[in-house]
Amino acid sequence: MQTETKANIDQIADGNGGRVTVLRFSGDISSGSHDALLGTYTTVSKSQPVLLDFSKVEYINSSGIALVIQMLMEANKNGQKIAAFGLTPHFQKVFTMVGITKYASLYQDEAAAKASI
Amino acid sequence: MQTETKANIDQIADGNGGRVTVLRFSGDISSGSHDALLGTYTTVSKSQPVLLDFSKVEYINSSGIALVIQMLMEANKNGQKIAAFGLTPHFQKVFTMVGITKYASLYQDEAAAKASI
Amino acid sequence: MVNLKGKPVELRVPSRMGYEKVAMGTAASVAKLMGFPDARIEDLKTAIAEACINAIEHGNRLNDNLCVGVTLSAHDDSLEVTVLDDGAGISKVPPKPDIDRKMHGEEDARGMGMFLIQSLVDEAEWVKAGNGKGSYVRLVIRLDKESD
Amino acid sequence: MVNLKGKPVELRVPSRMGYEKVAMGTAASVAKLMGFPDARIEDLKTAIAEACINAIEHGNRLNDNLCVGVTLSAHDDSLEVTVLDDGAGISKVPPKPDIDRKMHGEEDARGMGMFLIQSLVDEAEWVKAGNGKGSYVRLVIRLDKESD
Ligand SMILES: Nc1ncnc2c1ncn2[C@@H]1O[C@H](COP(=O)(O)OP(=O)(O)O)[C@@H](O)[C@H]1O
Ligand SMILES: Nc1ncnc2c1ncn2[C@@H]1O[C@H](COP(=O)(O)OP(=O)(O)O)[C@@H](O)[C@H]1O
Repeated sequence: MQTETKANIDQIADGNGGRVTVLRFSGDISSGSHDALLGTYTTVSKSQPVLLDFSKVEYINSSGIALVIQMLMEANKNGQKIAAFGLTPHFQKVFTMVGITKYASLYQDEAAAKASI
Repeated sequence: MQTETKANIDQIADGNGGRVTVLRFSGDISSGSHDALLGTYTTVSKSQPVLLDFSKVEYINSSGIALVIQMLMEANKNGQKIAAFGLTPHFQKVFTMVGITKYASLYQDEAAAKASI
Repeated sequence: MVNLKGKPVELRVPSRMGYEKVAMGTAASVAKLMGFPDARIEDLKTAIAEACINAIEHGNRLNDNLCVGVTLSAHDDSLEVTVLDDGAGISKVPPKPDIDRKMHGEEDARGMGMFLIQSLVDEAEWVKAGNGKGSYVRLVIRLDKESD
Repeated sequence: MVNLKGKPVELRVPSRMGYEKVAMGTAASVAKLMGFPDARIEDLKTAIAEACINAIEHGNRLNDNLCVGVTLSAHDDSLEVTVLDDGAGISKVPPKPDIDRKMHGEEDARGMGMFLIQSLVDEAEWVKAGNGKGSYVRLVIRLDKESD
């Protein structure tokens, strides 16, 4: 009964001649999202920054947030910069409560996230 | 536990030198909407057309539709033209099912409704 | 999507006007989980609201010591809903509302709830109280059926 | 707004992941009826989702022959929620999650549900099974309390 998580991988220009990977999620971010989050992350280049796009995500629970943390752990090990955008004000608050903002900044939209990277 | 119905009365130009009354509803259109619908209707000029604005209405049930029908009965007696706009596709379908469209046309938005009057 | 069958979702709300919206919210969530398209969820919400209003008003006569019961059973290709009250139920479905008769005062402006229920869902059946059970209306909305 | 008190709203959902969304939908509808601001309804939805997920996963161990029970009692100035399962319950609330320990693999990445529940509502109390009753968590969210 869990809604599938979809993940699309985009490559965008960072505006300074570099490239940025954008992981665009849709559906739910929950315990069923292991492959969509961690599986997808293993396939992306570790040499350029990653943006997580949550703007099409309808539902996030704490098991899903745990998967986001595991992704941040991997990125941390690789010394890779990650930022997120498109979270609703409510989930910005929730992400802040659990401390994720210490390891990934949250931005309103893609433009703001890209500018920060 | 029913949400209040609010009704605002606007006067707009019909674009041909005439005036049109716009009754703008918000909240619920239900059995508790008697005064907001029929009470408000008694106060408006019977010599100019009336537009019913449902764009801010969140919930409509069959008792509320019955009050709309009673308003149309009054207008019919007064030979007054009434049209409605701002209904969701679902409630356009529901209004059509009960036959209201025989006595009041439904339009997408205010501009279309005004142009028709 | 995984196996949808299993125990039904059960809801009980007090017999007070407005609480039909809680049934709408619950039903919409179940239908969304089952993958119904948005337009069909709107149909279901209106049908359930009308069924609950009737149970609150006619069945339980606004006595808020009585509850209206709603069950939502997810089948493979349909959602089955029952709305239960403690009244005697109805023997027959009233005639289709006639807008011309309403507009000329020959018929009550009200009396459109059961017609809407029947028009919006794929099956609607009213069952009178019996065997110590209350009266209920049983609705079925099919997953394949496109909203029109 | 009229008298909100009276019988609680009662919901039962099967112990299957995803059904927490039905509880979210029901709770959101009750809170909206009571006049809670949207941000506070979001808080309540997340808290109830986490409570239901725990009841489904830890309490009822994903046995979908068991139901999770939710009651929603509207008081004058608050909404009281209980989420009930058939498990043994918990003796004490786990420590606050530590993001640094999580990031360094010294603590499970999971284990944030109860912390979120406590952070998002005004009162949260876990009660262990006893007297033939199941375990439950009782949440209170107050009407005056602004979301921050
Ligand atoms: N649950 C019920 N219990 C008893 N009588 C009912 C019930 N539902 C409907 N009825 C009867 O059927 C009639 C028609 O219902 P409906 O079409 O919904 O219109 P309305 O409720 O506006 O009268 C009601 O007036 C009532 O007499
Ligand atoms: N309803 C419950 N019944 C039994 N144990 C529970 C229940 N809720 C929580 N727990 C216990 O408390 C722990 C912490 O729960 P929580 O903070 O929600 O994180 P998580 O569910 O991700 O482990 C769970 O791992 C479980 O051992």
